[in-house]
Amino acid sequence: MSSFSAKVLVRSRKLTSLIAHCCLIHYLLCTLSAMNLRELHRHLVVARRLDEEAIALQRQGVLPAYAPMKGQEAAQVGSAAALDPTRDFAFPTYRELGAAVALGVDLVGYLASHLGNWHGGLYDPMASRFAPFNAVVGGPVTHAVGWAMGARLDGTGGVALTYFGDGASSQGDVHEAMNFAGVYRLPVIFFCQHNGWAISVPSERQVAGGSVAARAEGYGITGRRIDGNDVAEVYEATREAVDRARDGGGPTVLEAMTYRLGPHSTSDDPGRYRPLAEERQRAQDDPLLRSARLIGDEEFLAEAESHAAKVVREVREGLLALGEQPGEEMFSFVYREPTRALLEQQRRWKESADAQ
Amino acid sequence: MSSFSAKVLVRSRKLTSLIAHCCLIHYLLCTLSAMNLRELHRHLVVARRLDEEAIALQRQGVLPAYAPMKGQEAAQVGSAAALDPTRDFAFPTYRELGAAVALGVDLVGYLASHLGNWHGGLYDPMASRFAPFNAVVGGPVTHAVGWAMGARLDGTGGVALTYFGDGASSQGDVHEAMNFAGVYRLPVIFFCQHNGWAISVPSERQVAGGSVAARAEGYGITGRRIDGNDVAEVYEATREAVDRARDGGGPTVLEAMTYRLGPHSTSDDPGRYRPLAEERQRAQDDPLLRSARLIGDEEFLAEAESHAAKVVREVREGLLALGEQPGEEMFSFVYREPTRALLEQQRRWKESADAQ
Amino acid sequence: MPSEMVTERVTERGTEATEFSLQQAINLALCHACEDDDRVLVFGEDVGRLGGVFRVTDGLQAKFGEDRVFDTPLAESAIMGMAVGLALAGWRPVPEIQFDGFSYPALDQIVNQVARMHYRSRGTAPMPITLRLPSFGGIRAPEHHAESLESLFAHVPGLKVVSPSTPGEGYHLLRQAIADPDPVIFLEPKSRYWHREPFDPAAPVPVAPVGTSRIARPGRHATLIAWGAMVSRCLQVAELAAEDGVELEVLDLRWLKPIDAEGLAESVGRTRRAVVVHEAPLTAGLGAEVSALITERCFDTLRAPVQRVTGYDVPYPAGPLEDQYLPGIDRILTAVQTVLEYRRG
Amino acid sequence: MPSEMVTERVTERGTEATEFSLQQAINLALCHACEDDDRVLVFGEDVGRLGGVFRVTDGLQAKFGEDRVFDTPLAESAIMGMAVGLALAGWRPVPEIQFDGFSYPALDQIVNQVARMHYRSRGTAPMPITLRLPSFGGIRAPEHHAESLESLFAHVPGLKVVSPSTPGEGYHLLRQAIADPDPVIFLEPKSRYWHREPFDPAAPVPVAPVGTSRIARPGRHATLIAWGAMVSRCLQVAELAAEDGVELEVLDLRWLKPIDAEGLAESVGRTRRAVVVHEAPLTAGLGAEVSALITERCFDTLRAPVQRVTGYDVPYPAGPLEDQYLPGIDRILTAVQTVLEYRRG
Ligand SMILES: Cc1ncc(C[n+]2csc(CCOP(=O)(O)OP(=O)(O)O)c2C)c(N)n1
Ligand SMILES: Cc1ncc(C[n+]2csc(CCOP(=O)(O)OP(=O)(O)O)c2C)c(N)n1
Ligand SMILES: [Mg+2]
Ligand SMILES: [Mg+2]
Repeated sequence: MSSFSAKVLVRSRKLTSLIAHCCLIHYLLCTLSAMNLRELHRHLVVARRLDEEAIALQRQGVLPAYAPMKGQEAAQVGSAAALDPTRDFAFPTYRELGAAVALGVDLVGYLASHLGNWHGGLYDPMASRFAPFNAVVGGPVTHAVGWAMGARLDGTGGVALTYFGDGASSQGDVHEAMNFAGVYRLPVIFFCQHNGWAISVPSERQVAGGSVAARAEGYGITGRRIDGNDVAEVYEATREAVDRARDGGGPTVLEAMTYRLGPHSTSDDPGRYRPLAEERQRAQDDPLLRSARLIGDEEFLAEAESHAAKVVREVREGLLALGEQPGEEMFSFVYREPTRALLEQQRRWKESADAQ
Repeated sequence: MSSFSAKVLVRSRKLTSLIAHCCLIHYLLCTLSAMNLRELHRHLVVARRLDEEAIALQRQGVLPAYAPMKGQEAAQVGSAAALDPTRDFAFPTYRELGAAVALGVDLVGYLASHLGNWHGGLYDPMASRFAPFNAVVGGPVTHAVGWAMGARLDGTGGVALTYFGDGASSQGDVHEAMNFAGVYRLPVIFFCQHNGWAISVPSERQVAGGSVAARAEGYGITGRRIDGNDVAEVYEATREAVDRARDGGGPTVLEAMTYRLGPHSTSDDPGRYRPLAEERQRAQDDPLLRSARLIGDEEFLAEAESHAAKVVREVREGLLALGEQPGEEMFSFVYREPTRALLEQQRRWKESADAQ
Repeated sequence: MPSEMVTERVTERGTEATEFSLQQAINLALCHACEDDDRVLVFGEDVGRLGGVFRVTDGLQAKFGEDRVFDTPLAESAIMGMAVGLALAGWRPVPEIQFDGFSYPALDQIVNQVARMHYRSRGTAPMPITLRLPSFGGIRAPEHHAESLESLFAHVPGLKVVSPSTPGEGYHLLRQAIADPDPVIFLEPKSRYWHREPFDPAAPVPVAPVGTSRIARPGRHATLIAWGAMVSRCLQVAELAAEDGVELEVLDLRWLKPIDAEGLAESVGRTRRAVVVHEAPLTAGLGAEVSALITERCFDTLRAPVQRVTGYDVPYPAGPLEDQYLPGIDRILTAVQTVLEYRRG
Repeated sequence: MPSEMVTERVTERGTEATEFSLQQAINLALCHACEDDDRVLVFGEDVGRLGGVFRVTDGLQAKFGEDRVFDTPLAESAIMGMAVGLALAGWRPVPEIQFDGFSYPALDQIVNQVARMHYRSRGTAPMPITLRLPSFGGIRAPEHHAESLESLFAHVPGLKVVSPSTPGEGYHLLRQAIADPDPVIFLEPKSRYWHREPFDPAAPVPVAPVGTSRIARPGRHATLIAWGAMVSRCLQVAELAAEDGVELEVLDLRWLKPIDAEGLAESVGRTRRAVVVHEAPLTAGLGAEVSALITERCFDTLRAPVQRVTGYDVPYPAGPLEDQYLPGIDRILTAVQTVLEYRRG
């Protein structure tokens, strides 16, 4: 038995409910066949290196700003990898690079949002099964609920997964969404990355009671707190929730405990609100080191790094090659067909643009 | 021992937590001295008869519309009576006649809202410790949280109590309010009247998980479901929550299980969405009959009825005597001092009013 | 029998002109939209079993089932957020928010999500949502049940906004709104719900493009501009003025976004005088936009400054004060007199 | 050292004119308001320990303690709802919403509660809330961080709305807003936060009543009307025009509710030509109200229709497109040319 499947067994022992035990064999089979820790690790490394590159690009003045996700790679990669991109759909926030990597979203298109080319990014959200970059905290959570209802009406077996943070859990929309999902028993996963901070506010002064997963019970839905830095655990837990949702078992709240190792964004200075020692201490629980240790195959690990370096190079080149969006685009996507008034405004814009 | 204090003992045995047991003596003392089932019953009867009168007045065309609270008298009276009107503050919805009765709010002023004289009613909310009539479902819940913080900052020992329904529990604001109250551990009571219906939607299709009180745990705050048709239980539970809040023990969610015996409002026809049999069956658990049975003193009960009849007569006369509000009032309360533009609009309004 | 409104009417499809109230016409439009496009979904608070507090969705759940027509929990933000998700999943959502004043809790979803998702996604995400919103005053309702939000919605890029003034308009504009690929806010003048007019839903009508206004009554001395319930009030005013030989044109703006600037300029270009009437408060109301558009286009022909007859800058009042708040016939006539008698200083 | 901004400045109270940025001036106004009235409370997301994402509340928590200056959980509706409750308990809340675009989740509380509680309570409930809202664009921010909501707020009876254009204005208008007994929406032009100007907070200033505008630069050929960040842009335009002998008056509207209709009429009565400039989209923007007010009052003297130079009717764009979206110097100059060269047809 590989060290990874051994680990699965250990984790599985933690599951005490009857159902969990009955599903063990099934899970082991899934885990061993469909899933691959090595593949997850490759995603982790791409996410980490690309995140680092984005910070570098911001320092070099290429990106006006960036929201790093360092430390959250396992939570994002593990959850997104558990989705079936032929029928599921993910709803990201503004800090979901790792999920984009695992779902195979066009990464130049994803980072174009931080480049300031287009707010929603330049990737195709419908084809990517990855909703447009969303900067409203809590905003996309109800979308996932609606999408899940649509998928169920169509009988596609599709599952929606929505990302949100510990800070976002305070928003009314998150409650409304969980309640709707509970009432209709929809195939939706509320995936909270509890990374300890919402900008400067620690989750102790944000999340009354301390746990977002614990809220699930109040809606009669399954809630589970997981180790968000353990990519296998995240993957398994999400897989379990996806399977349950597909089978008509309703929604799940997953709370991945992790830590935002970097600043909130490149404009932020965490030194103003948290001790450097905390960051240093938390940095030791590095999701990449954990999966690397489990894999233990130095050759593979080196290969993963060089693969990531190649991706980073390509994405960097792609970003640098991106021109500015043509001004016409301001007008052409507002409606399916521009209105007469908008065409007139576009005409005037063109005149003044040409005059310069 | 009177039958009522015996009942208190019985109820008390239901309390299993250590704290509850320690408080028993204290409660019995409070209960026997400060509280009086007879007084509560008098409020119940006033509320019931006035509610009936309001429906009659609506049928007679005096009130344009009315939202009956028949069946919810015990929940409202029991909770409001547990407040200290010298330092606490209640935040009603649009269906809180019973609470207004128990708090001694000017009832003509309260019903003036249904009469269509003034949306917020004509009573003085600050002096009455009863916020203006609020028609936004869930709207006042966060106000109670802010008020509670203000009271704590002032060290008055004041407690805020906010009313809301099973339907309102779906609103994002209710979640935000509970989370804030939990984070700051504020002296506020979230008093849910779970009356089974939000207009035509039964609470099974409204409240995922079935219980609003169960949500409290997710915020790390005390939650308790109580028999909302038992005025003594409601009083005691609220008293307990008020005492805890005053002592710095933080917020409480109380879920009073009751039933809206009438239509949502006089414009509503419950026959369209619920069987008459359900109403009939639920009507048997009448909060007034329950307290009357406990009191058992026919003479007193008759006296309570004649007291209520007197109040009803006075309120009816008061309502009929109310003139229309002068048109100037449209302008004079918008700001503390009317703006120049508003004075100009008032002048024009006066011209056109006088011309007619 | 109200609970059979849809089934009753449905049998009439393609028969002959009957008297319809606005409420019935909208009910019928919803029914036909559901029949013609099985991606249409109708949902909101109390729209299912009850058929809506105004019975506008009456009978639809019985006819189309609980999947297509359903009640939601009491949360307006989630209603609109769910609409976004359903649209992304390829459905055509027709949510209702029960009353105008309760659209505020949903405004974040409406402005930050519904109105922008198509733009944000560079035209890839479909967003054919029609939000039905019983609107405006005039029925002595409680607080928050008589609000006019059109200027707010009209300010938001990505939204379209429309309000019908008659049963026939209600039917056709709602069908047009639901068929439209963009999000449309459909403001139903609730004070007109019960007003009946003959109307044949099967009669072929020339489809006016989105954003075109309608001359409800032609005239040549001045143009009254209105929408929703104020159209019939302006028609009354025109009737009265005609007795004095004053021929007022009544322009039913219908689409409040995009606004028919050309139609306004055409009418006022002829009449050279304009009065705009709305229920919303004066300041930053849509009357200001109408006034500015007209002035920008007809500065030379205008014989008097455009007059605005509107609600006052006060919260919508209760009871009998609502008649004093709303633009009354006298106030409109006074404004007409002002534009007719205006002489440049 | 930014973290000592308040303490540093506080020692200067009543000393002499120094260079202040708008961000510092507002910080100082908050500090003095907290000193002068111990019922003032400052709260919002990240305003405490961090001192706000723009450092506008920097140092306040250290100086006034965690009771007076505190962080809230991330929920805008509850922030405003809490403000209502605190006001009812006799406090003077000065909440911050972190960015313009995130005020939508709080709009229900702002419109249905904050703006109406005084009215609803027949003048008995005090509601002296000042909502600070970093606003407008120009800093290449992410989506929702560059919105202009003034026409929406100005439409709501019961609210007052103000936006400063300079550090000195920022200081005095915020102190006036906090002292005002009514709810005030205080729109801070974030693109001007770092612009420094000499200003002496202790210098005695004649207090202009709420609702009065300010002539930022006198002129006689046309009036440019603006607020917030657009005032400095209009001053640039006036500078350029002056080179060609065109003397433009720049009117800083400041109060967007109540609007200074008299001030507008006075200025345009003299110059006979007006251009209004704002960042918000054109349709139903506050420029329409300004245009209508001017036309209503100056119809006879106006030599050309009031021109509006505004954002387009599109969602606020990203990156370099923002310069194309915002009213630029050239677009404003073109409008000036239009009003100057206009000849009646
Ligand atoms: C509705 C809303 N309010 C405020 C903001 C500003 N803001 C952006 S991120 C953020 C903190 C979010 O914290 P959390 O949800 O924990 O996510 P994290 O940043 O930790 O990934 C805030 C306050 C926003 N984007 N949306
Ligand atoms: C925000 C909001 N949405 C919708 C309404 C319309 N409405 C009034 S009462 C009601 C049902 C409320 O149900 P519940 O909270 O259970 O209180 P109850 O009426 O049972 O007392 C609805 C939908 C409203 N007043 N406010
Ligand atoms: Mg976080
Ligand atoms: Mg209820």
